[in-house]
Amino acid sequence: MDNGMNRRQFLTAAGAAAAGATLGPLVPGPRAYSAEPIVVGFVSIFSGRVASLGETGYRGLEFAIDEINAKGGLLGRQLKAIKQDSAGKIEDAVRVARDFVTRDKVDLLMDHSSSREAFAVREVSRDLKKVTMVTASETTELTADPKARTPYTFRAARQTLHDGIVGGIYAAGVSKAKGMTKWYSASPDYAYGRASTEEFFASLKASFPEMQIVGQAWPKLFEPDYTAFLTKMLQDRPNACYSALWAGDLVTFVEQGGLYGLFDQIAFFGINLADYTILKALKKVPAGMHSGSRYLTNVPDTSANKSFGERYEKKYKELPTNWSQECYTGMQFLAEAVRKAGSTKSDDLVKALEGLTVKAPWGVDGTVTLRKRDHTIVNYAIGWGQTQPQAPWVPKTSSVPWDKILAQEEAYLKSKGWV
Amino acid sequence: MDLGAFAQCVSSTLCVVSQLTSALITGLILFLVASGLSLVFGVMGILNFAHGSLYMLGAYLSFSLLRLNFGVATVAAALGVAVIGLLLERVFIRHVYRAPLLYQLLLTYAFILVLDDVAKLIWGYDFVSMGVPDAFRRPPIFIGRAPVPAYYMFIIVVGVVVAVGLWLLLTRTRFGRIIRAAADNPTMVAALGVNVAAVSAGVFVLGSFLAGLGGVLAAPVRSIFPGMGFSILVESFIVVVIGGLGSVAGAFVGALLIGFVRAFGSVAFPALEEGLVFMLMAAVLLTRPRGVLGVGKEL
Amino acid sequence: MTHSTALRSIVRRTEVTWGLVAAAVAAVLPLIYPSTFLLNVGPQILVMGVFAMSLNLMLGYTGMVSFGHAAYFGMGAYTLGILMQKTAVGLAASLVLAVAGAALLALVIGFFCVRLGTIYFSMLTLAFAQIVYTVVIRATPLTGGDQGLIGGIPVPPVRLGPWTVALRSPLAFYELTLSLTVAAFLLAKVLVDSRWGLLLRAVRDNGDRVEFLGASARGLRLSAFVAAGGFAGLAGALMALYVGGAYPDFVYWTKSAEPIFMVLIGGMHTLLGPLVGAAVLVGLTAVITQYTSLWGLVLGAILVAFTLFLKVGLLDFGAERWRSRAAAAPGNPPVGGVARAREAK
Amino acid sequence: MALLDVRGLSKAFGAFQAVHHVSFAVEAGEFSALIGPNGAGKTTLFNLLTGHVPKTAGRVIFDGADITHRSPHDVVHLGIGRAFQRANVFPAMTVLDNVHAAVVAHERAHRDPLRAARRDAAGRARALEVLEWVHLEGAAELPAGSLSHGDQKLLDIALALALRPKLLLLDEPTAGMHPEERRATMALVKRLWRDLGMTVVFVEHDMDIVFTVADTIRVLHHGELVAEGPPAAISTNQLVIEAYLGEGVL
Repeated sequence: MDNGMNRRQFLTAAGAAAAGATLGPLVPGPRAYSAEPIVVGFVSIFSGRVASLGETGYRGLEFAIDEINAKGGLLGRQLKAIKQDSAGKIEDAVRVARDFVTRDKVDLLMDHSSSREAFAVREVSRDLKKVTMVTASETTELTADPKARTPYTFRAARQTLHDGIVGGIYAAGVSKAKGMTKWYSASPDYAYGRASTEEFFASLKASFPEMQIVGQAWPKLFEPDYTAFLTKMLQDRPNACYSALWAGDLVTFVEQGGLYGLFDQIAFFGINLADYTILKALKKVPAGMHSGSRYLTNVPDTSANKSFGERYEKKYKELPTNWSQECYTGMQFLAEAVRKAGSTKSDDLVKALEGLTVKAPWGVDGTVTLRKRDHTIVNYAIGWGQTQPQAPWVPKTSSVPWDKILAQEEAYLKSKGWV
Repeated sequence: MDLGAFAQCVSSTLCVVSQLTSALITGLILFLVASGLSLVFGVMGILNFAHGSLYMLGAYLSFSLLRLNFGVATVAAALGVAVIGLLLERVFIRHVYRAPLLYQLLLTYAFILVLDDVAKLIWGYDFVSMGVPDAFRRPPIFIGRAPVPAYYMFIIVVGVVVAVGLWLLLTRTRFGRIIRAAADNPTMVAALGVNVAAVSAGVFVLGSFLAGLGGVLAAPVRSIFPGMGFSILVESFIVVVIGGLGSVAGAFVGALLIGFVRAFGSVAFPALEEGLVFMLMAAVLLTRPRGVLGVGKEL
Repeated sequence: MTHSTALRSIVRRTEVTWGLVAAAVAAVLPLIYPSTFLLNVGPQILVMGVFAMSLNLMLGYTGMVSFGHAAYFGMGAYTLGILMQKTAVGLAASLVLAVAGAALLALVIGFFCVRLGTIYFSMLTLAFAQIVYTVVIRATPLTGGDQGLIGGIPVPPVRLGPWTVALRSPLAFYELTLSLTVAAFLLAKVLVDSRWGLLLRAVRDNGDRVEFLGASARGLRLSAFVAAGGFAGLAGALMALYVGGAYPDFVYWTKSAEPIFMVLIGGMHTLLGPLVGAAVLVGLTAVITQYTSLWGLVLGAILVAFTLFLKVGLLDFGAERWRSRAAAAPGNPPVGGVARAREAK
Repeated sequence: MALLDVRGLSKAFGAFQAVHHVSFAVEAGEFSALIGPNGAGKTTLFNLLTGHVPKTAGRVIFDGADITHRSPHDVVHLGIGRAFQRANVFPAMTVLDNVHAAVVAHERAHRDPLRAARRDAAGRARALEVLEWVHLEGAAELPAGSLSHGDQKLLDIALALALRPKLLLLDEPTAGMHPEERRATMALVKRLWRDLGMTVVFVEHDMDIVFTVADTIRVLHHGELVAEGPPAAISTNQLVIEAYLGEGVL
């Protein structure tokens, strides 16, 4: 990957010059000439603590691209993805995004980095006017806060607010049934952990006003030892505990909590529990825990979703993670937009993407939509249910119709002054 | 600031006992790692950034040796890390004894980068969880009304035994006396005909064994992933500074102090906990630079 | 004149010419040959170069090893970010205030740190930097908490004679960063070559003796700490412009470690050394990560080889290579002094 | 009028009386020796005079001004220069830079960080002149660390001379030299004392040198001033002989 003028740029430039010089505006630019692939630049973290974010996410993108190329690619051109590790450093994520756009002349950017880098990469998308599909950052502000929005950025990753709303309504149902009024929380002490907990409890309170928060633990992100928080929670004797811990931290918490027999006395609601990497890592998945579905082949319980899981597992010898399917879904949006716009120019793509609905295994009725107002995904399947110690781990899940989710979302955004 | 909760906790024996045990657990694991760091710095004057990676390797090795029974796996894994420590010392670190401090840091920082990627290659990029061995999968033991999981009692017992063992080694044995002398004045010890190179290797191996043991004890209850040694490295530095540079007794006091601040701090100042530890470190440095016990190296 | 000292004084006297030649080439290059490497990686190298150079004012010139230099880098980034996002203060004023804010923070923290020596000084700078990190994360209304200052930094176009320049464009930002780096380098060069700089080097060699010459070693150390903090603030402000925001990562201790390694690789006896070290470290990472995510293994191996074989900074010509064996310093034959005194009895 | 007037000076490290109620006066122009067995408190006395070690009791008047509680920097600026038992120089800097640093510190020129060192013609000329006094001008561009032990001692003295001291305190200027070099160094110091019209107090163990060059001798023993006077009186003083030969030998 040398820099500066490479073969690809030469061809495009030559094609454009030839078209411009001889045939004038009649011929639609270089599109007809160039058999160059459409390139997607994938920005993420492939090393260190959250390496699985980049690794499993890239597989989801690769899986989608192979499917599309098998059916003749887009506009007669093959799709290609390139990736580079930002090593979790913000200035590196910005540099990688800039390199992709200016050096490798990518047509599309997929920003699969953690929330801080996502905000930084978005500035690159704004400056260099390149359509960017965010597929990892779940922070509500990324799209809900009008002052922070950028025209060329879209989000195919789930949003903590939607998960919180469904989780709150589900937990209200369970709490009413079992009279669980005393609630506790143990979430990581950073933006995602605090937002997810606040949104879950707001929704729970709306549906079950009798609930009250008896205590909250805020371990630091990547806390190795939860004993101090666990013993404190045991003393406050809550009925139920919500947690937004994820990946390794959630496994450590469940493992250490199990030693204290915590989950026999307290109902546990882990929003990030139902993800195959975690279920695989936990030696013995405790039965009866309540979990929101990150990605499960039975949420939604459709043949399209089941076949997606099976085909992915056949190719990569492991089930997809939530990150893989978010990248897969993100690519569906980009592909459909290119087909609809008939070009890869940013402004055409933005018009095509706004309000776009595509077929995707993650869709509640088999389709998902990119809302025009805030460029974020809606109508994706969110299910809550109880765990069992063996596959399919969360057999039965219940969800909430999207019109109810959207109504409650509107109320919450108004309370935040974002609408 | 949640002083109400703090007052309420201190008044109830249940809260005090359980916070005390959790302080002991975090403190003792931290002591194992920090004592190794302090010993290596005290005797050899080497600030070993890669000490956290040795803790990580201890966890990974015990995860791989899971098939053997837990006791054998524990010792084997810790010895494995000791051997790795010997290799690092004999092949690389021995060349930087007289290098300026910063070149030692650069070398050991490079070890972190290499060892984290090696762990990623061998055990995969994703976190793995070992789970508590079946021997300890039983209801927690109750002290007063406070539940203390069986495995944590095991950690406390092993931690205390190792601490006492280390203290006896340093004060009662010839090797211990040579180590303490070398810590004070390596040139004089060399003049007395002691093979300082062998002592340094021995100390580094002992330090690595301790870090490995810390990793082994922590493995069953913490998720294991490449780079897990990073956070305990910073905490070990704090412990070594608070306890007194180069002093193992200081490391014991410093580790338990951090354990208490973590346990009771999370009750009293839930939001400040991260900064709290560093404020304690700054306070010790400004008032008693040679550590709480005042036994740190005079520099 | 022994071979090594001759070399070192040549490098030290000519580093300005070398620096300006390199800067001139770097300034013209992207105009004639559009290399994206220069426009994208260039600013990152320059920013980290100024940051490493600022640390070297303490490390190489005054013998102070700070483990918490990122506190002032971050202070510069947040000062510029907050000013330009939430107030009408312009770019130039924000840059100046960023430097001033960082220098002020360095004065407050430095006042405590310079009272301690060697390893205790290093540990105290680390402790204070982490306290600043905790404050940044907790002061959400001002700093955006652990999410950072989001929403981008509005940089209005600047009128430069006939042209209006949009500073956000890669080329304009590259040239701005380059010119500020050259300015910082020249100012730092004046400082280290000044009489004040001479006494800094005396403090590095033997702080006690300086006390006996009637100058306060602690006062000199504090002044070096504040100057280094100011330059670090400039680097932080430029980084904020580069990423379009300020983030807690800029104050975390890993960001304090980076300039230390850049100074070690580039060389600590000149001001150009840290800039070369930044180019090597940032450049290498940018290239290696293009080919493998195991960049840690590759970069780590290179650093191990560097430490064990080169044993001295790239630009540290003639500097004493530390010997792995404690070879006794050779007995030096008397050169002048006493021998001559005997004749002149 | 005495240049230096020391009254009842004491220093106790816990119970140990390092310096006990020492009083003496140094006349301007003196070239006096301070002798006494090791551990008699000679170096501690010097540290007390320059204020680098806090005094337990006593007062020090220098050139008519009470400098008892003045900070070490001020004391040095008032005109007391010091050279050390172990050569205390700036090894990595050139010999010229060493002395130039002393000149800069003395003139408080470092307060202005913009004035270039290299172009400080006056300062460098002054430094070169001081180097010529100690015959080290030939080694001007050498790093101080590469000088021989004897030359480093001379550079140490040069650093003190650069401060234009009225009173020069030399702590064993000839320590670690062989006899031939010692005599030459002491002769050089005496010539400088004469040419520059200074007052010198030096600590010395070689009695041949002490009794040939010193015009006054003061003897410290167990932190107390046991004798003071011209060489002739001191050589026959019973207390001095006891101090050196150890009590109860006779």
